[in-house]
Amino acid sequence: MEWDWDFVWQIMPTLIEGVKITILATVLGSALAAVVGLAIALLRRSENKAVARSVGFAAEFIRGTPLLVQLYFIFYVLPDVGILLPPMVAGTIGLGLHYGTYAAEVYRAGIDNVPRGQWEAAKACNLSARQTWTHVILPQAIPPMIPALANYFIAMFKETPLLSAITVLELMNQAKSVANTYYRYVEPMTLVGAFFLVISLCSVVLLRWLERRYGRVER
Amino acid sequence: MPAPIIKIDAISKSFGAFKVLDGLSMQVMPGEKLALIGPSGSGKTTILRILMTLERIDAGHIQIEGEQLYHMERNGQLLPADERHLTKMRQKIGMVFQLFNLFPHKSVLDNVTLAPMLTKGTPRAAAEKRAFELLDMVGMADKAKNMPAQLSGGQKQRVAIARALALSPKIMLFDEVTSALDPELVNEVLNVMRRLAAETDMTMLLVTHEMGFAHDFADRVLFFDGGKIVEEGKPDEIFSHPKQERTQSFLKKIIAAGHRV
Amino acid sequence: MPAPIIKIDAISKSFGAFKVLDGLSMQVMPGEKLALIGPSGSGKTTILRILMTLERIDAGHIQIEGEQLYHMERNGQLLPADERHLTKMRQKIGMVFQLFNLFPHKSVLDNVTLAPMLTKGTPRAAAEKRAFELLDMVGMADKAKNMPAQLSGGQKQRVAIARALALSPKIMLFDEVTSALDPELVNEVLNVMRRLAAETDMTMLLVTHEMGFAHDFADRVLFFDGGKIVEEGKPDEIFSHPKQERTQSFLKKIIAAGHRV
Amino acid sequence: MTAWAGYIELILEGAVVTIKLTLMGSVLALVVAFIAGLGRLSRFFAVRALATAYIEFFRGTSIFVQLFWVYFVLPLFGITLTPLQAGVLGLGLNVGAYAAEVVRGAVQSIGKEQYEACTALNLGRWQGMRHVILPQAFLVMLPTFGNNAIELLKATSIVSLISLADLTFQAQVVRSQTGNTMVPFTTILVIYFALAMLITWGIRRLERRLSRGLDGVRA
Amino acid sequence: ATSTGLADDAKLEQLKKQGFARLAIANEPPYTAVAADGKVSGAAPDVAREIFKRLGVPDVVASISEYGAMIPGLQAGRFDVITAGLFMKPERCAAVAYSEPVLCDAEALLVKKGNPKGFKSYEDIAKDETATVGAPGGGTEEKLALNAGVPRDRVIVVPDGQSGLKMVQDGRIDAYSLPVLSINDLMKKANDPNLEVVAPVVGAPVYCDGAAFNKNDTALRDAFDVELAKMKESGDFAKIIEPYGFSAEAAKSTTREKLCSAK
Ligand SMILES: Nc1ncnc2c1ncn2[C@@H]1O[C@H](COP(=O)(O)OP(=O)(O)OP(=O)(O)O)[C@@H](O)[C@H]1O
Ligand SMILES: Nc1ncnc2c1ncn2[C@@H]1O[C@H](COP(=O)(O)OP(=O)(O)OP(=O)(O)O)[C@@H](O)[C@H]1O
Ligand SMILES: [Mg+2]
Ligand SMILES: [Mg+2]
Repeated sequence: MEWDWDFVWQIMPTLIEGVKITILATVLGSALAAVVGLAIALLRRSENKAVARSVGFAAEFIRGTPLLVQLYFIFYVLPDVGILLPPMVAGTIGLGLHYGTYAAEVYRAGIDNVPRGQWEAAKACNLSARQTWTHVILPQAIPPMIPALANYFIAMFKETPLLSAITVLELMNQAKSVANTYYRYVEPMTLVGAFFLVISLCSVVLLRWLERRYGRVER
Repeated sequence: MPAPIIKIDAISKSFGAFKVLDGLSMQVMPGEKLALIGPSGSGKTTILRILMTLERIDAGHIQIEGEQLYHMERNGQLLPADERHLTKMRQKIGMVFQLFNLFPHKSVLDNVTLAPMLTKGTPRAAAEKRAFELLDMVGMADKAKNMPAQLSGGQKQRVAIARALALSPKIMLFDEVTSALDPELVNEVLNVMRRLAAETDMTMLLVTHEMGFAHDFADRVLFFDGGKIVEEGKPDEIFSHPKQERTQSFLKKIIAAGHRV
Repeated sequence: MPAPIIKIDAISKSFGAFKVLDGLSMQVMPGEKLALIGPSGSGKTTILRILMTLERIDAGHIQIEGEQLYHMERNGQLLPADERHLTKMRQKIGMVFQLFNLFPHKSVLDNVTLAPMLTKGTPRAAAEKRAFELLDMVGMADKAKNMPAQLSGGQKQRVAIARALALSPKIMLFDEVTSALDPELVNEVLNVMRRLAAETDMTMLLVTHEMGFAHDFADRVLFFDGGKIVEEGKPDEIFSHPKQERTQSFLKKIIAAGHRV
Repeated sequence: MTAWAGYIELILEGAVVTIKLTLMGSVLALVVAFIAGLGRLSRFFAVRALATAYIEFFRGTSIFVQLFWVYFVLPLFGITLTPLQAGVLGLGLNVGAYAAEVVRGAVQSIGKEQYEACTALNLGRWQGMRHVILPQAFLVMLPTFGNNAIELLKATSIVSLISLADLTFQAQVVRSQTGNTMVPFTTILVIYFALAMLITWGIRRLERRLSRGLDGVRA
Repeated sequence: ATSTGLADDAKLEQLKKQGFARLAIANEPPYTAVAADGKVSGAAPDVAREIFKRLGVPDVVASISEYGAMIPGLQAGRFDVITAGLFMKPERCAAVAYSEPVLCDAEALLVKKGNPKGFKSYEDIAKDETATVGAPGGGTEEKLALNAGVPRDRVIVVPDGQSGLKMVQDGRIDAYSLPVLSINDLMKKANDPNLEVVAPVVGAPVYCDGAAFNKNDTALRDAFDVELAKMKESGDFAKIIEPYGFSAEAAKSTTREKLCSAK
């Protein structure tokens, strides 16, 4: 089966439509994950043991089970209890929740990595809990997290093909539909791989930059 | 005789199964300069951390200027202190740490102004004016715009002292403030502290392994071992004529290791 | 007069743009005990690390027992040393580090036997026998089965000394072997080293801030500043009658900081 | 009314396939991770370049594309693998690329002073690596390896793409035969989570065993 | 075709020797089905099993595949034959070697009770600018809808029958299109009084599937055809497929040649 360049040019516009959806899903999913992650990280530190435990267990559960199955659940099972989400919304929620549990770990590590001496110095300076968080802890905790978060968002990008299971017309789904129409798999699938590789390689450059910019706090 | 500024009454503190302090009592007079010495693990740091409310006590009472530190009097009853009470009490106390604990993301000046501005609502201009005075006193005014990472250890520690002073506490706690410094940098910090001791009537508690400095600095020396005060007295007495055998052997070891008394 | 065991000839070393050593020359006689003192950053550690081949030199030559360290003679030409040549030369040199650098996943005994077994093919039984002798000498034989994490700093350092001795080097390098220790633990290590110095004819180079110990230990003291030898001589001369002003001011600072000379 | 017993059996068969894939994939990933991870630290440019290319390629393209390629495109070059082989190869190489970075990071995390102690004791490069660095680095790797294994477990859910009858696939079958979505998907979510917990537990035990008496090795 | 003929004979020999043939099936009753015990049934695999038995290949093993992955899998040598209700159409005839017709069926639409939007044909869906229709990706129905002028973004690719049914129930799509018998089977299982079947879809041709072989295996296909013809003759064919609801007469009344040249 040889490579057909004419075919490549013919299907390119369709695939680019898919790329747009893929990127949109990644951006929305990342934004949601960043928020969900912070919420989980803070709730797990809650004084209320019951809240901390159940949030912890839920996060572990989501992290320990496949995103694909979760997407099926959100899309096909939730309507039984009256929650009907459009595909893109269901997909964003799935990605956001799943990667939110990863982001929570990043937040946790970032907060834990602020040395104990900083909490103590804040106390010796008589800062309140709120002031300690906003002026001392978070400004030190967040910059080193940025590369790790970015890393997960790139991983999320590569998992967007799962959204095809819930009828989102992202890149992989477009490629499949093209392939099914013309019975040629090699070109569309190779192009999908190439798209992912190109975007990933670009994001590696971005990551390196983020690491240089934020990776290290000088103490 | 004036009332003691710090009154520690039979306090106990355990870490897990290990009892660090067991019914310790002591008093400190206003303006007194106190040195706490003793072998590693004897509980010196723990006492300072308890006074700074970085650790809670298991039993006993502490009064600062006659007011309970870990308890609140409400309708004649002693209740455990809440955060508001602690915040009020902490205004009287400042602490300088062995590892400086400067805020690495803030400039030297911001390190010093942060707490007055946030906790006392001091306007920026006033806070900065006072900060420059303090930085000047510790010889760091010219580095006000630097970040902590650009300072040497001795310089960091001097900034940390200025930061603690900015809140004008009545009591200052110093925990081995020179032991993380290169030998040549030790003196610049000790000089600042000598001056501080001479010029203010602040009450100061100092934990140190620098016996020579403890000698010059302190009005009174407490020798700790195993969470207990084994011996106390004027520096001359303790360093030249220790009565207890444990004090003698400790001082001998320290001297053998090359420290001057 | 015997030939020097170490002959350093006009070596230079830079880190980036910063020139630490600039044409330094010095010689050490077999069996000599040499103390290197001087302010922080003067290049003392760097010299030891160069001798241990942990850093490369930029220019100059070093001979150990008349053999080039960083160069190989091939057909009358001096070529840069390859890994095999360095391996051969390193057999003559051992080093003890400031932070011990024990292997944390190996027991005390295994730390000492590892290198002889791997590099010399010593059978386990023989290696362990020798290890016990050495551990006995540093007073650690009863802890042979312990893991390093279960030891105090002073004990770790004594094991590290035994480990370095296990390869029977002709030259031992010690870099501030007590400066990471609690003051009370310093002496147990210094005692081991005093005994070592008295009992063997090994050549020893010692970097230290413990002036008192340097005085007792060394046959000759080198005072470094800015990567140069500013003054050298017998310990009594250097410590009691330093000729150079820089030496005087350095010693004065050290004494002021509480170190005994 | 429905023959649930039979369907449960079907799902358990799927679980066996999932477990097989996870185990074999993990073994392959582990081997590849050490080869590529250490290769990336090699003195030789060619080895480094090869290892880097492998790692970046497999991390850069999506696992979907990789599986698809192994299964549908490799046969066109005359290499036909059974679905199980293709699944193991795809998953193992993909997760192996991530784990290789873990190996590299762990080896690099071992302090410079340990390397210097090796030099001072005149150990050769490989001797030092084998007896001093790797045993310490392995402990650092273990927890992340556990996470990688869970990622691999979750990734098996997409092998249905290449007609492997794993858990997710069997759940789909049950769903289309019974018309019930909730029951099969809930069942497999629980099974996936139990498997993930099993991995976590196993790694913890191993970690505890290996780090006995070693406190303070890991930062 | 002498040389390929030789190669093909070799293919049948090879199947006999290994004792089984590999089928690609879908998961779409009654065309193909997987029972609770994991046993493969359904009209298409049953016919194939019987014919292979007669050809001397005692068993078949089936792997379930997405429609879209079947033809690439066949080309990649993953399966020996597709028996999945993959309808014959000229483009497909160019991609694979079909047997004579086996299962024939018309198209149907699954809609909400009372057919609120009044769909009778794919054109009706095209005309209603808010209407969406679901269909299997790469299936006949997807193409019919697109050809009838339904824009791409209103043809939702649905992974499987149950998902399609669910999406109609949940109001995510207005209609779901599959062959009549498949829809009926879904309806039977769902047993949902709020749904209704529109069958057959007006203007959509009756399609027939055949067993699809690799283009290189025409001799195997020819051997398959011989046995198929015999079974159609003897009535064994009807005995297998009619219990599933398919009409043997429909399959007999047309030919591959006709179906592959239809436009
Ligand atoms: N957070 C803690 N958890 C458990 N044990 C602790 C903790 N803090 C201190 N300890 C233990 O309490 C004892 C007293 O500690 P403390 O730090 O007060 O001693 P110290 O006199 O300051 O010693 P040093 O001179 O080494 O600083 C020690 O044995 C120490 O191990
Ligand atoms: N790896 C390195 N990279 C850059 N600069 C270095 C490095 N190692 C040492 N230096 C610099 O070289 C100079 C000499 O360092 P060296 O460690 O030899 O000093 P030293 O005399 O041992 O000081 P100290 O008493 O503090 O140990 C210092 O200014 C140091 O900052
Ligand atoms: Mg202490
Ligand atoms: Mg040094």
